[in-house]
Amino acid sequence: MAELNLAQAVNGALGMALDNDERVVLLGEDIGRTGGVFRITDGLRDRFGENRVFDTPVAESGIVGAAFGMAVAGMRPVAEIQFLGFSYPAYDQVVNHVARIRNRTNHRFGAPMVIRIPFGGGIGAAEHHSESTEVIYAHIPGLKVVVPSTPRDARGLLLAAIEDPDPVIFLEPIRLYRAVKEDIPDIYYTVGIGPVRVERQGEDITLISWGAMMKETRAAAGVLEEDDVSVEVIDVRTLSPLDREGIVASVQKTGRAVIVHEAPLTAGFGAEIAATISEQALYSLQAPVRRVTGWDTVFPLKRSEAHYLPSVDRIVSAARATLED
Amino acid sequence: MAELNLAQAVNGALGMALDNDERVVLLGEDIGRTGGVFRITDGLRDRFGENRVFDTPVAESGIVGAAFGMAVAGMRPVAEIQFLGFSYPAYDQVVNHVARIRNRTNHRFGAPMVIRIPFGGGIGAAEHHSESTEVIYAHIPGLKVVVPSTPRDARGLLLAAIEDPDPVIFLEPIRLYRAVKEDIPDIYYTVGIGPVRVERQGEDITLISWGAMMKETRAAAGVLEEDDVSVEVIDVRTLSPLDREGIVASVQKTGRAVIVHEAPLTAGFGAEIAATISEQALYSLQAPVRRVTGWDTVFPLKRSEAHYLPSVDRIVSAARATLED
Amino acid sequence: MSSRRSGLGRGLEALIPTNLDATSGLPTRQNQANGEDQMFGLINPEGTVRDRLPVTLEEMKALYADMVEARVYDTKSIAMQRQGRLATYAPFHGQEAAQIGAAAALREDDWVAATYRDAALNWRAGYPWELLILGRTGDERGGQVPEGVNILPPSITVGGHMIHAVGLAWAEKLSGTDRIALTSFGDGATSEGDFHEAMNFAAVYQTPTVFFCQNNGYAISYPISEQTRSESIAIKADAYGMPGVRVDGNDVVAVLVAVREAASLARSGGGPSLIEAVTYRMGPHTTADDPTRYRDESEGAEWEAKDPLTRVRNLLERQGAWTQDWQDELETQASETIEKAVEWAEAVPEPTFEEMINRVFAEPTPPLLDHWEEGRKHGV
Amino acid sequence: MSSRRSGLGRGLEALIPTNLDATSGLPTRQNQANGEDQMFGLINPEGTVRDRLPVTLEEMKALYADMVEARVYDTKSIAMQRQGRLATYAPFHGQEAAQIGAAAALREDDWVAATYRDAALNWRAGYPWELLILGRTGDERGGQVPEGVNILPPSITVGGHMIHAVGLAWAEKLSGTDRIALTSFGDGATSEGDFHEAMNFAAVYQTPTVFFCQNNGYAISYPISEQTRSESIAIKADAYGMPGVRVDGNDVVAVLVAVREAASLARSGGGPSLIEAVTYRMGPHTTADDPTRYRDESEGAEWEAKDPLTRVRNLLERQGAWTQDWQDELETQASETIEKAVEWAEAVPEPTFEEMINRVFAEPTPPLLDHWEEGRKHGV
Ligand SMILES: Cc1ncc(C[n+]2csc(CCOP(=O)(O)OP(=O)(O)O)c2C)c(N)n1
Ligand SMILES: Cc1ncc(C[n+]2csc(CCOP(=O)(O)OP(=O)(O)O)c2C)c(N)n1
Ligand SMILES: [Mg+2]
Ligand SMILES: [Mg+2]
Repeated sequence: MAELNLAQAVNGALGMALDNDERVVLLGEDIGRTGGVFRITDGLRDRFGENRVFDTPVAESGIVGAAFGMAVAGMRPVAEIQFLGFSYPAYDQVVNHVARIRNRTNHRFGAPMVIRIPFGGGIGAAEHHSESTEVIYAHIPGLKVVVPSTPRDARGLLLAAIEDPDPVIFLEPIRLYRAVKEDIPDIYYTVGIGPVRVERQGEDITLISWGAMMKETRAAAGVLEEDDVSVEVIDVRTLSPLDREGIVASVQKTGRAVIVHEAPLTAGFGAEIAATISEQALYSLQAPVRRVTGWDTVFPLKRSEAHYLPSVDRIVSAARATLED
Repeated sequence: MAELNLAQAVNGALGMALDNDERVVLLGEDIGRTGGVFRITDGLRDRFGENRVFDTPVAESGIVGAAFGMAVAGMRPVAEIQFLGFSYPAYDQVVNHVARIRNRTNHRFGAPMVIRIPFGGGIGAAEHHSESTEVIYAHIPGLKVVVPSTPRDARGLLLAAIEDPDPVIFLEPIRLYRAVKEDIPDIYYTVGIGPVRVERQGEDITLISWGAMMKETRAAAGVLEEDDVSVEVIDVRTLSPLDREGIVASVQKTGRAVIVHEAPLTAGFGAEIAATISEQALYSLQAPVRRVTGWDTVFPLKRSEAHYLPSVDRIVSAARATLED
Repeated sequence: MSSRRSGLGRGLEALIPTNLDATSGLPTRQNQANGEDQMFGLINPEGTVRDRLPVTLEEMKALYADMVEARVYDTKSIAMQRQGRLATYAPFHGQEAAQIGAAAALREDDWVAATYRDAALNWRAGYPWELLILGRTGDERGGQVPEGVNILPPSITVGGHMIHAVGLAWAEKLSGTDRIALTSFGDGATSEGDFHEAMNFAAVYQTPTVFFCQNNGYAISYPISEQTRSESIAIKADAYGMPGVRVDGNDVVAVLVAVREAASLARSGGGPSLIEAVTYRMGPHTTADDPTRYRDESEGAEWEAKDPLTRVRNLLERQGAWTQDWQDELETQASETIEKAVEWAEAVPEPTFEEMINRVFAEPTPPLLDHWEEGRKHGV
Repeated sequence: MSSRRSGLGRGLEALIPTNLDATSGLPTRQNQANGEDQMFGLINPEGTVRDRLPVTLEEMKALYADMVEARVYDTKSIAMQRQGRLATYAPFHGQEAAQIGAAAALREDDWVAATYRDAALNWRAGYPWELLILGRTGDERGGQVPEGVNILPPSITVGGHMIHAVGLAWAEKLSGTDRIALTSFGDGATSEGDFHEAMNFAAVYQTPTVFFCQNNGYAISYPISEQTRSESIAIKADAYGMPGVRVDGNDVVAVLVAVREAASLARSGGGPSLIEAVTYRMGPHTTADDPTRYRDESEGAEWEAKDPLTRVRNLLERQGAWTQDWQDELETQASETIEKAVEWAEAVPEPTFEEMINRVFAEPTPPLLDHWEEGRKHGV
């Protein structure tokens, strides 16, 4: 066991993958010499050399498209895009090619690749550095979308993603990179892509979230427990394929649910979860499913960040209203 | 009045806008000499000249980015992207620039522009020519997303979009371009962006759709009415800003809703509507809100299209199940 | 299935024409003007030769036979589309030399990433007619090339596939093989940002990639004269520090030589290069297009005089190596081949709902299994 | 607010240096090599001149004063970032000549679309320090330039903003004004596909756009030697059929002359051009970066000897036009200006939730009004 934060867990996983499978290569802007803007690939170029860890030109479409070609040829590229807001130039490659080659060739070729992308706000960053547009990937058939919120999951899910025969968008919550440490096995292990993680069991209400907002969601659960509310907390972890069963089972038990995410409300991924619950657990529902989310505004700059980010207070209020309904 | 199909209604609207406002210019691939692959801009270059209607290089990011610059400088560009599946190379320009300039400059600059995009399947087209990824735009703050399904709405909403001080993604259902004719006023008129259109009033169930699937939805309503079910049919028309009030009011009345769209189920825009209903009309609901949608598969080629597209039969079954619940 | 990959381009004793660059082995390019004189060519439109041809007569005949077969396929495809048996079709009439010449320069196991218009190129590189046709009926199984054939399905997006050939080649380089990747694309594709990123990545990482551009004068209706103000497409290679050459795209031997040299440069660690094959799309953009809306018919007549088949036929005839009988035989054989391929494709059972669900991922995920259940309930 | 747009670059009686091209008026470019000799320059690093300078002594002094003010801003910004008063800051130390020279060549009403590193350029073109600083505190209102100032907020995305300057210029051309647009970007940005599309559109439509690239040697940690294999960035202009020139980016007069000529070419209907200003980023990429991870300190020392301020100071001193007193005065004044601007920015009231809701669209939509209600309930 080792006490690691999320950044270290990911760094370790990348090192293990490079060690374990010579088909694995890393590519991305500034990931080599500097170890990336978040230092997630720190030391890997020194350890594995220039032919495993590539610095690339500033060209996201090129990074993803080249990684795609490598994957089709049998390698296992792990591409880094510096921030989710800079993944859009590569959106065409991801949607029209990466997600489709297996369908297009009826399994003759696949794209076993991972695109790692730091995402989310809360660090007062410049414009475009705080996006939570996970839904634009979760909607696309042929992609898996994974969002760890703990060091343990980060390592296990990343190694599972690298092993996966299909492409995985791997979203890393910036705000959690160095927020907490956790004792995790310092070995190669995988965590299955798909199942939600029930982080805390409860009877009265289910709080559902993923990524960095797990922090506020946990805190809200803590506040509610102080009032003797029994809270079930679910970390979705995998947005696609969505573990509908896991979510529905919990809400069938508690009868109440609040979904929390950082992305804007309208057509955020929370809508899918709320829709699923109302389709599959309507008769268990004792109150409307509430969503506590970012507003339908552009993610603001530092001075307005607090206006935007869903607060523990907003989650607690929504949960209380749900409990009272 | 004139009997026009949707393609003609749009063509007429573009001509009127060019006539009406000299700041309006059109640009896009093949829209000049050939009048576009769907002939929607037919005759406009001849009528208004090469300095109002521009053929462009095959470069979607360039088209949108250049239109954006023109809009910031005070023009009213209307860009055409040939198919929704080819809009992805411009996704970065749309999300990071077009949608944000007003926010970024606190109203000093805006982007009064329209991006017209044919979308949807059902014509046995080649890969990428049948996409319904409207949600990737509807989720983005700062964009309006409009989807007409009738000639009358097409003209009025397009003229409203061109007048709008903010950017509008205008999605034109390919399958409906020449499907039906309608008597519409052959003059300049606008239809407000926002409100849903209640196409048919009813008491027992609300069917909600937009774009080309309105055709199957109407047909399903017809089938149901034969069984003496009183069906309310809503054409959402504007996905963003979403007229939640209009939808909720209908479902509060009928207590039952089925949402129909061509896009894949997971995180499709139907999820937002279902989530909204379950948040705001839960206590009126007498049955789960069902979604009849495309599957979470890549939109297939011609021979498998029938396996993919939501059929009248699937809509009717879902409505019956909803009525029986 | 009739995958055709004969001897040409391999083990060929190259009689290097005089106007090749000493260092790269590639034809030289003069930057001055856009005229055809600045193009590398060996066979004149009339069928006379400018230089010694680095192919034997037998090879020449094989190239010709391939072009004939390709043209037969093209003609039949248009007819079939009219009968509603094929989805929209993009004819390559006029571009046979470019496509057959380029493919003939490749090795059997090289990668190819080409476009919707490149049926002849793909076929000559190993993509069976049967599967090309199956794809054009609107069936994903047309993209499932046999094991050992390293060709991606024809790219429908313009521009996106060039960088794939960079990644493919890069992987081969890293794996230590001497396999290369060729990407074929149109003049229009060079306007996309992805062209730029692909060219740059290839040059930066010195991947063994051949960029093969068929400049056929148009991106649908938009003429090359308006698409760019550069002197040529070949000159764009300078922006990436890679060799760029212009070749007469209607001269099958010139194309073969240029691509072969580019391929061997790539194969031997010399990195990528760009070849612009100047040609003309004689037909419409696709069967849905009406070219009279944007170009003069006189243009076509001019290019008719430069027909890629006729010039080789004239050349062969002058050598006593072409007869009308042989021509008839070639055409009959080609017709039969294509007809058999069509029959094969049309006999393929209808694709099922299950297959559609099953090919999204290596294993269907729970949401897809739910769909499968639901679809079956509704008899999909 | 102290928007600075003095006389330089306007009504200037240009003493055209001898190495300008007769047709375009632009400095000529030799394609042969990447060496500095192939760059257009007027003032040597030591402050001696290579040619007659097309500026008066007063203008020279004004350029110098602007560079001093910019450097003071830069130094203070770094300090303020350390104190937590500014968000991450991207220093331009070493690039003052490029930025001041380029901006000085513009007309007051020209459009500018530049980057996060271009504070000096933006300021000199009319963007008040106050608003630049307000932006760097993390406040969207910093992007609200005064009416009449046609400058877009500093672009944070790399590459996306160049095409905006094409659209802006295109609109002006269609409207019949003689306003031009200048876009400033880094070497790294030339790798993005959007660079290619912007250059191509500008050339195709002959928009009055000046592409101004500050090649400062790095895209964060990635050196220009690896970013591309082309001989220079200037040569990339050939791929678009537009003029491209390399200029000593640390020579304020050379930059001024080159950009002025490009601007007047554009203004008079001659279309776009590309200027590569070769310079060096003396500081880190941003205040969050540690350059020792990827470059040798000796490199910085070499460039220190080519400092853009020092050479002008030496030149002025030799002409008896520089004194330590004047220097002190400039620095004191600049300090005061910047400090006042900082005070102004820091006195701007906190932005409100309502403002955030209100600036998404011209009018808030119903969903936003719902948010407003809900937010107020929770005391946002
Ligand atoms: C990204 C993208 N944009 C637009 C289209 C529509 N489209 C199909 S072919 C074509 C023109 C391509 O011209 P060129 O590259 O010269 O190839 P050619 O058809 O002449 O062989 C266009 C614009 C597309 N398929 N993909
Ligand atoms: C689309 C995009 N990708 C990546 C980034 C992250 N990023 C910020 S600056 C930078 C390097 C840019 O280098 P250059 O263009 O040379 O400008 P410089 O910083 O040297 O002035 C990168 C990669 C970004 N801002 N936008
Ligand atoms: Mg073409
Ligand atoms: Mg740089």
